[in-house]
Amino acid sequence: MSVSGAIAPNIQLGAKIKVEKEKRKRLGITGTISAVWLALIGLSALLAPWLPIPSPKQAYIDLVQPDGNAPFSTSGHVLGLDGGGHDMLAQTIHGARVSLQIAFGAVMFGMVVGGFLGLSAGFFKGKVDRFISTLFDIFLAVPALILAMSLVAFLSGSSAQSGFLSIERIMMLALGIVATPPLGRIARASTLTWSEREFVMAARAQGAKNFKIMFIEILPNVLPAMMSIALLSVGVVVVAEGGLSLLGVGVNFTDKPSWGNMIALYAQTDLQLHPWLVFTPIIAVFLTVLSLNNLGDIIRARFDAKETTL
Amino acid sequence: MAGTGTAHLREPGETLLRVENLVVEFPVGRSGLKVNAVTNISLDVREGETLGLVGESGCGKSTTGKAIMQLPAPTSGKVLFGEHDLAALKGEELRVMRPRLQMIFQDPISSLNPRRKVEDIIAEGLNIWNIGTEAERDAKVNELMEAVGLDPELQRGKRPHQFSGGQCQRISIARAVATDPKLIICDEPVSALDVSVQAQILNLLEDMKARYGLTLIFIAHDLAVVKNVSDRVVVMYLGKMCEVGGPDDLYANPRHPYTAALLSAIPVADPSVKPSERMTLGGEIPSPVSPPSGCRFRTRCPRAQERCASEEPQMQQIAEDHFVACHFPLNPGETLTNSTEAFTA
Amino acid sequence: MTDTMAASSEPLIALRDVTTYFKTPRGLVRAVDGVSFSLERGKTLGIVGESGCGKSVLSKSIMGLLPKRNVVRGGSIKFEGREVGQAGANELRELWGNQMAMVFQDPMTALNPVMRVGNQITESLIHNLDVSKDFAQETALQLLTSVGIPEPSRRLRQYPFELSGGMRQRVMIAIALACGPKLLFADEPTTALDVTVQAQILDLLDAQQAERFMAMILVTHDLGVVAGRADDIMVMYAGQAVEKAPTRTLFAQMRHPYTEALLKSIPKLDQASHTRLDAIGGRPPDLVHPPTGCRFAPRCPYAQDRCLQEAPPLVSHDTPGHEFACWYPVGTPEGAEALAKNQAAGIAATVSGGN
Amino acid sequence: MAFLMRRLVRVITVVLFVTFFSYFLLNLLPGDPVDTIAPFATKEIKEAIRKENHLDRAVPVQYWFWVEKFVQGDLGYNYTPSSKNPVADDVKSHFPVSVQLVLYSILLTMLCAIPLGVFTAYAAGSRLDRGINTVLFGAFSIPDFAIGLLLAYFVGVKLGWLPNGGYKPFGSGLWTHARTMILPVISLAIAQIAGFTRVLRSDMIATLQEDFITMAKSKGISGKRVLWRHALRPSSLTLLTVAGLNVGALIGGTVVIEAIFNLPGMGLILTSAIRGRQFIALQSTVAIIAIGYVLINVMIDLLYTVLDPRVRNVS
Repeated sequence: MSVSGAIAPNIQLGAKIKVEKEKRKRLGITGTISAVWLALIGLSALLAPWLPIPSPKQAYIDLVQPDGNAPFSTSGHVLGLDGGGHDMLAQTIHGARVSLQIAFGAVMFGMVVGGFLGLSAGFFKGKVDRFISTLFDIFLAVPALILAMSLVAFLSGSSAQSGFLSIERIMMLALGIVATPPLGRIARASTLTWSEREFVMAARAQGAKNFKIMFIEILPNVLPAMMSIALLSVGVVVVAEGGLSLLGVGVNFTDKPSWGNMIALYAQTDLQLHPWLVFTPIIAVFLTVLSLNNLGDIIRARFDAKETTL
Repeated sequence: MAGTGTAHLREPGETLLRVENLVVEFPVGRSGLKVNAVTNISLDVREGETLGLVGESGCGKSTTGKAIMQLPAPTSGKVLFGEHDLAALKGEELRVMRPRLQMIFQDPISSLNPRRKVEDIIAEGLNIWNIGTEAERDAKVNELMEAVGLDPELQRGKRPHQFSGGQCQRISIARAVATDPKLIICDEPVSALDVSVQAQILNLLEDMKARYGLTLIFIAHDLAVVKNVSDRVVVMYLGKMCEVGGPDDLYANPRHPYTAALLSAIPVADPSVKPSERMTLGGEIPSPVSPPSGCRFRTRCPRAQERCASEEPQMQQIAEDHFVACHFPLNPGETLTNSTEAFTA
Repeated sequence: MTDTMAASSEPLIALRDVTTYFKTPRGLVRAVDGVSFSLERGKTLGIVGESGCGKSVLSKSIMGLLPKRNVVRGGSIKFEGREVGQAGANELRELWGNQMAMVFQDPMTALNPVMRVGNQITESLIHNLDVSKDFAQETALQLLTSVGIPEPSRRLRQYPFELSGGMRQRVMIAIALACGPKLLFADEPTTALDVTVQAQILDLLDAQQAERFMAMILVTHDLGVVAGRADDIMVMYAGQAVEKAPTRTLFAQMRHPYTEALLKSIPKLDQASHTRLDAIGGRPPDLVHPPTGCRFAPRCPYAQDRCLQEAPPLVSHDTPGHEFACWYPVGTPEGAEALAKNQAAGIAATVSGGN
Repeated sequence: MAFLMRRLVRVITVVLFVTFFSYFLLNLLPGDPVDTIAPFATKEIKEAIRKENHLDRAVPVQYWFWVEKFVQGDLGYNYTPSSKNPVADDVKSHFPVSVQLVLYSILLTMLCAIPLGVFTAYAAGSRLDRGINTVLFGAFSIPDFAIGLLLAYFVGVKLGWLPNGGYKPFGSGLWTHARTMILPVISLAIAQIAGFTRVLRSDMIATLQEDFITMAKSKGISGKRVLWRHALRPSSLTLLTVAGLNVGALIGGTVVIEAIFNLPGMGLILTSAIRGRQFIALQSTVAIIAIGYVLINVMIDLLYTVLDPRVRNVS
């Protein structure tokens, strides 16, 4: 999967399957495992500096063989060391910190901006809708990863001197901008169907103001659809960060490890001899994306987010 | 039918609501064509009266109801409510009028917000207008729930999906009554319900009307239902009025061919009435994008003459409190003969 | 379906104790729970009931059109003497189209939106009767003409969305009639239509039935629709038949309190306006846990203790062919006594109040 | 057809907006754009570059000149300390590689996803369906580059069956060409197959519950005909919408996969333009990709109108 397109296929999954999938009250086994994994990885990322793990910059160079081979598992280094003697567990956890920070930041940005724009477009229709939809179309006319790449390039170019934005913030902003149109379109489509409902007319007949109708009546109904897509988008951004790193755009490994730049670096240097180094961050990405997709599916099934057919 | 005119309107002083020459048009995509949903409808309601609006789908009855509510505002025409012309009001001026007119919708599911509790739904108007203290509002919600036959203790905190269709309509009625409106527009409030529940809701509406001193506009496609609740009935066809009158006279002696055809098409729960012997109207309702000239019913009317195509019939009085817009109205007691000529006309 | 006529010929279709249950997470939904009837060629059976009473499920169940998963079917269905109650799709496919056919409720959803009307009519001809394309085309044209569609040759090339609701329903009837079925199920064929169009469609069904000497099962919620058109009527409530009789008998001497209540709760044209309606209180039971006794008892103005404990069987009493399932039937001394007793006790079940 | 014309007009406006917007961004960069493009160059060369790209004019004028050149096939230059290469030359040689990659992937996706989707919908709820679904759900969650790296390691390095990098054109023999394309195409297609199958499956399941399917069955036609003639076409409409949105993902994926398998495609031009801060080259390349992307979407719209008669007449 990769950037925005991946959002689309999942939209309908499970949504219409009513044969056996009655609304599940609880998460189920897979849902629980997903939630546990996300909690685990999220918490360790959040608490990384205080966890009893070595700093990712710490190089146990004496443990690395003269031929550049690092032992896979040594006491105290559960996931082994890389060629530079860095502890892989520490790398992965600190990598999660960077990758997840970017992903959540970007999706938050997309949710807020896209949600607001989509809600406005779907609610006011007419000119407002045409303007906002065209804006979305413009951003959607460039494949997401390429848009992200160009945005990162422009943004890092413009903040090169000022240093106002760190590379993580730039990534967050760039990927956030990329995530905005798809989330906005979901919000718009969902708002369009919900504002057709008669309770909206009833609220208006009661004398409710637009603001109240938008945020009290419609938003709570639109949110579940957006939430499930947002969860998918977090996964998509995690993957996008990886993809950008592989293209040489993004956070620098020597500054801070991220899942993306770990994959990119080890894929270049260690794929043939120490594939485990490549697979460790890949597995982390995979499990995280899998869990996010699974939870997204569960939310969607529960709220029957059929109206998000775009 | 398909006629215009205001002959049937009563003195302005007598009525609570007076609608004059209401027109509602919608554009068809960007083609420049327009749907003539409602063309020159005039009607009025006295205080405490129930006005029935009846017709088949596409006759503009619901659109008329919504246009009175200014949801959305009509293309042209006057909606006089008290001394205000609602159609001329904008923004805040219109908004303050809102609590005095309310609406009950057809679809019990769609008309309640699934994510809100029943108590919040009913209290919405009270909260918006800040009526009373919190305790008073609470008490009002309890009172309303009891009035519509719901148990406030058990059901206040539930959400709409936990209720049946009939119960949802009860909630809608409670919500509509909450702000003490003068007028309630009921837009097909029972057509989504089963017959046994339909009777419950119709009885409830009568009770509520008496209890809260309401005036109703009752929109439905079911003639028998409309007759049951109304003091005056307007029959509509393709965006125009056909016939206006008191229900007993209008149903006993329909003067407009369309009303007669409509009445004869209703299946009667009596095996001795043979359906084959009754008059069946041919064809279907023409497109409201290009309605027929003159009388809009002429393409299906067994009595249509050349004059019907060229000249639009005006609303004229034909008996006491009985008005018809037709060049060749039926005589009292006269029945329509089955004619297939109109089918192809 | 009546005993008097059974002697003349073998029934076209005979059901005995047919059940259809749906497995859901909440439990087994007893949508159809023990229905029996038989029907001869050329006759019309009206099945009447409110939504959720199992009337629509019944016709799909007889046709074998329900999905296999999570559906439990029981009882015997004999079509021309052949047992098809448990037949699989392959066996039923021989019957579908040329023996029995169905007209669905909503012509909007029952026609394939992306297929031309003509192809939808001809395909069953081509695949069931193995006729040539040209012949099928010619037959389709005749069918459209016979169901009263103007400009039939143009309509053949159109898509369903280009037709009005009434036209779509006519097309659906043409499809159902294409292979000359012996039995036609019409499942609420006019519910989605306007009254004036409804009358046209019902007349059309009547005419076609007479012309082809078909048997027809007309499913509806409206007693008025079947009153003038069905030979026999079966009233269903909560998955069961509560009363069954020749049409005239049923209307002349209603025995089951539900049938009576159903008729009385409908506003009538000849009543003066503001006539208070006799509403049935409450609502239909949950079919996962139906009441133990008579299923209508909790809402019935005649109900006594016995009704709550013991389910009455559907049997004929004084009039042959008139069956009903009630301990205290309407219009009998027992019934009148039970009603009087309840009224005296102030248990008026026909209230307009809360459900 | 009017619908399509409107669509086309909209597409052109959108592309113009996109390019203008990116041009505008370029000018928002602090400092002299020429310094960014060619920091190594002498004053004279910088002036020449400025003239060549009309960077001394107002932004809209610059943009107009760029559009004028672009439609004539002049995509600007890549400036290096030693030379300046026309971007158009690179595009000419690299474009076919990316197009092949995208086309093969779409082909493979459709070949696998349609039968799989129809089958799993038909057998919905069965053990086999659930098994396939679980595998697909997993496959859907693996990033395309991860599949690429896994394949490169296991098939390319461990087994040594196929080259784990490099490109041979079609002209050098079918098998030689295919050997270099198999792994990249599979890497791109797996997630697409998973996504499409699941969309088609859930849509088919929904369609199979529609009245018109029951109606078709009740006509007595064969189950196969019901499935393929009646259910597939209405179900494939969502698939098309999704396909349109997914082309973007596919193109993005192509760029990454090209980097992993060392394929000389558009991705290579893009990355080198970004690394070398060649903003004009970047602008042109992005414009080409956007146009390609948007054109594919127009084609999908066209297909949509073929499959769904309702769209044709609703104007």
